[in-house]
Amino acid sequence: MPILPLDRLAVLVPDGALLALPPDNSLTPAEFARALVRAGARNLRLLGVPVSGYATDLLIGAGCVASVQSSGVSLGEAGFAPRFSAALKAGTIAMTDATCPAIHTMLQAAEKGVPFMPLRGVLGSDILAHRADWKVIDNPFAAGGGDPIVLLPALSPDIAAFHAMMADTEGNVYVGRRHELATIAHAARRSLVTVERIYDGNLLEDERLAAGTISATYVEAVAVAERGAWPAALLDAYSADPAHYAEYARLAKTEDGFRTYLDRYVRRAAAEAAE
Amino acid sequence: MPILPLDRLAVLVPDGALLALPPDNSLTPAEFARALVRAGARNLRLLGVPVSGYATDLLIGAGCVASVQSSGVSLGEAGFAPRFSAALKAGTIAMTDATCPAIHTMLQAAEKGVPFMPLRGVLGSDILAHRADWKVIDNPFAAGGGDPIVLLPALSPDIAAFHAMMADTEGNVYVGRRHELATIAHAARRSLVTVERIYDGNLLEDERLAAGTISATYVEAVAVAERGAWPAALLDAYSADPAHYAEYARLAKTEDGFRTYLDRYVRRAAAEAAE
Amino acid sequence: MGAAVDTPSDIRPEERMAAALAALILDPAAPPARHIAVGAASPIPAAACWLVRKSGHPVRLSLLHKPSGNPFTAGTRELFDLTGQGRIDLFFLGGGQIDGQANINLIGTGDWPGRAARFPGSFGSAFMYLMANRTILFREEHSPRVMVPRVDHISAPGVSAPGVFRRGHAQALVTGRSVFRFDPARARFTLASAHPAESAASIRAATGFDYDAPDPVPATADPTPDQLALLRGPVCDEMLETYPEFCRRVFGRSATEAAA
Amino acid sequence: MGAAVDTPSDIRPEERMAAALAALILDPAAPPARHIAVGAASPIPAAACWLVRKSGHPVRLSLLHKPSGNPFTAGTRELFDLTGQGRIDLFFLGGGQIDGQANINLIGTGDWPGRAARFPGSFGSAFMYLMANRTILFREEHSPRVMVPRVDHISAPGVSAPGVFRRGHAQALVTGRSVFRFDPARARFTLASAHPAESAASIRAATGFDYDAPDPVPATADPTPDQLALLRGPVCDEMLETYPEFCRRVFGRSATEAAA
Repeated sequence: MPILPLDRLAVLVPDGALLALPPDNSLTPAEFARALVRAGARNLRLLGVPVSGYATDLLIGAGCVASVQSSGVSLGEAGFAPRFSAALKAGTIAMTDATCPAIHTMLQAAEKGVPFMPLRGVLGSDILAHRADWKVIDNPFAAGGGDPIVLLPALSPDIAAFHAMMADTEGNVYVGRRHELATIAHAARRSLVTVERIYDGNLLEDERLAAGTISATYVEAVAVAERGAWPAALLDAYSADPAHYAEYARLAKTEDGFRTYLDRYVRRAAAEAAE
Repeated sequence: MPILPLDRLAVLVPDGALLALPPDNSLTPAEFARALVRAGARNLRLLGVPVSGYATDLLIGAGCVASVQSSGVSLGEAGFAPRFSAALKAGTIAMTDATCPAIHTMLQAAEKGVPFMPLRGVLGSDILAHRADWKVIDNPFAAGGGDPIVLLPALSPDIAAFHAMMADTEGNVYVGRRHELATIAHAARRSLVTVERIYDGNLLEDERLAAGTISATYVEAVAVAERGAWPAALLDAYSADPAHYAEYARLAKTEDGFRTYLDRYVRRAAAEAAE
Repeated sequence: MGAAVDTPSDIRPEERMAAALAALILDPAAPPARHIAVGAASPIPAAACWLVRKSGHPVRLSLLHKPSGNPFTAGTRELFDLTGQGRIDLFFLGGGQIDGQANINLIGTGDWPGRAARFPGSFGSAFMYLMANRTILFREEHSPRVMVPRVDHISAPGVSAPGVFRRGHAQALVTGRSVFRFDPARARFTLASAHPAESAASIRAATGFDYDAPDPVPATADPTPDQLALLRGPVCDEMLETYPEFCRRVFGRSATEAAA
Repeated sequence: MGAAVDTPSDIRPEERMAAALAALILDPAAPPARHIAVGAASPIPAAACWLVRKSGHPVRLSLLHKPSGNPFTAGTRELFDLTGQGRIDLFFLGGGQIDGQANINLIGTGDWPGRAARFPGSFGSAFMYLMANRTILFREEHSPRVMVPRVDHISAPGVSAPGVFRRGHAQALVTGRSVFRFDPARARFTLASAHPAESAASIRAATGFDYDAPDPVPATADPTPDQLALLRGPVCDEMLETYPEFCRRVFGRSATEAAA
């Protein structure tokens, strides 16, 4: 399991990949998204697990995205996601709406290696009416029938990307209490992970750390990206940066403002790092 | 969430309860099983998650058990489970055979609140032929049909019992890397947990410990039972006791020998504790 | 400290909504709320829940977006699983549009998926509304563009067809102007109370959907001085980490102040 | 140290089986074994896997019952999920009975569920046999009561009906007397080699099911001195924690010795 420079990790994402991203409150790979912008990723099909925030809006604004499947796209307290809204209005991205537990369920089906999983609820929602890939059957276990239930197909992202606290040199990565990240990694064909730092030892051989560790079995490559979730929070390591969210939300309201944001925080940072 | 003496915890299990027990290598509540013997539990319906060992054999030998559902009953390197085999031959317990991932799946369905979940494999096994509660449907997502798949019903144990490393006074319990215990707790109506010790603080407020913690939401009551997994191992706290397994296996070969075991290790221990 | 919140008589609209929500949570006619979950971006319901708890009621709170010390170890999935298990007694939902049958629209207006105006999306509503034991709807803006005769798109339905597995429905709708009760059998709201400065006529004018109303319309009770003290003190303390902007705006307090 | 294992020429049956399994794992004609899982109570397959790895092949091993440092954080469930995902290339299964169609019986003999003789149970076999990319069957006892014309009960089927989703089949069967190859298309075993002191006739006499056999029957290769040194040294080191009794019996070493 190689430990790569961040820009080498970003180019492992082929154009058109179905890329699963956790939301801003759960190990979002924000710096990796910025690296994807710098790498010129194209036609990405983003999957919010189960919702989407800064990274998704940034990638949309930078023209990297063909479609989004998510249960919600927003910047939290900073408001609606401006580049998402603009792209949707302009018709430059396709949007597939879902509901949070449905996304979890589709990934769990892939994790388990079954073609589908059922989910209660959802019936009567127009989301269902717009999902030709979701089916309704009569619950075969209901005596007498007449109990409709939704079946959701397994969904295997081409790539899962997230920002973990640390990785060891085996490629095991520490996500702490965020066990839903393990399901994303299990369901995806490949996982690309940024981390704050490399752990000296084997995470799975420490009983305390093992409880929050995802096995290297699922991890294709790792890159170190310090404060890689910024402006989002990372577990107990650092808090979110609401001022930066507000700045992003303000700039990204317009195409020009978004270009300013890219120059200021995405492209310049790389140029400085290269010096 | 009360912290009770062990004998008070044992009497919370009503006669006839469907009681889920993890196996010997995964936080088995061995001392709790001995307390159930002392409490005179009756007609328990045991569920091995996904297999069964010492605790199940002990409860069967002591006459506490009406039925067992499991994917395997054995003492590991110490051989077959003698009281289970004798009871099965005598016809004093009913046995429902399963296969490990099917038991996990039935609990995951209960965890998720869906009436069933599919599982690949199993087709062609005589286990399926003997499970009137398992169904086979044609995969609704297969183009053209002709793809049979097994559906398993949700299974909610009345009680899940396991031995965790520690609990806090809120009732959160630490199981470390054994996340499958969380699914048992989520699926069961009530969880009764023995622990090595009480943790001073809130397990969920420590990011490192939270990763291996099951929320008090699922926990009805806790009792302290030091070395409560013995003769099984407990995470990295202590190893299994193969000599004791061998002694159990030898004594439990006969009804008389089993009585000797009960006197020596189950009843006498309690009498001594009461002195 | 913000000068605007120095006196109890200066009740903020958010505080009034929180107190109204708290009264509904504790409604003795409703099933008990032993375990309440609060979703993302729901500071007013979160304040209401903390108010209930700080008032001495032993309710279990699961706050979805609390960054640290939250009760979950699988993020939102654990909330949805808990709800699937029937363990979540009460949840809160808002809506970009809400109609008279208690349908909510978090998708957008105009052609699917919100070509006229896009809302953030449905989040877990399509599941939670059917699977939580009860739901309280809330929305600060109470205007004809939000309270519509019929939502453009249904994120989650107010009532379900016979045979559809459903645990609960909307108990009530709390807005910046009033409180409505919802009767799922009739799929219809009844005005329960109007906030100060509102009237039967002003509510009717602000509401795009039809509903029943008593005559006269009762006034929504003010938060008590004790409630206001709790909201501005210990409730705000609990919320600063998750909702810094809300706490600054409503209570005039900042996270840096708390940390200092 | 046990005196019985001091010289390389004194090859234990378990060592021979482990070496035979190792050769099958590395069979260039089989799909690559990048990730191998070993179930409970399988010390000989575990030894074979460690032998492959200690011989320098970069295979990923998931040892189900390794008490500490195992790769899973959800116990056996993670193994089954991994296998469901198609990530487990090779698994091992034994059988209380094994028949000529490679069906295995871990339930028991006589009326269901094993009224004549009860075996421990099917464990994950009913799933793993269909979902792992390949399976190697192993059983030390090679006698007509184990190798039967038809198993009394099928824990897991050797072949499946057309249309049944199945990733892999038995590659081979390794016993204390011989190695068989399995052809799923014909649902039939072919004798591949006989261990020393066995013959075509002795294998035929010990086997209750019909099978094909070459003439003459090749001899199973001895483990090389390097392999024996690996098995008795670094392989045993890795296995002491999980299989103390096996290590004592086969390698004459105890866990206390290792810990000292």
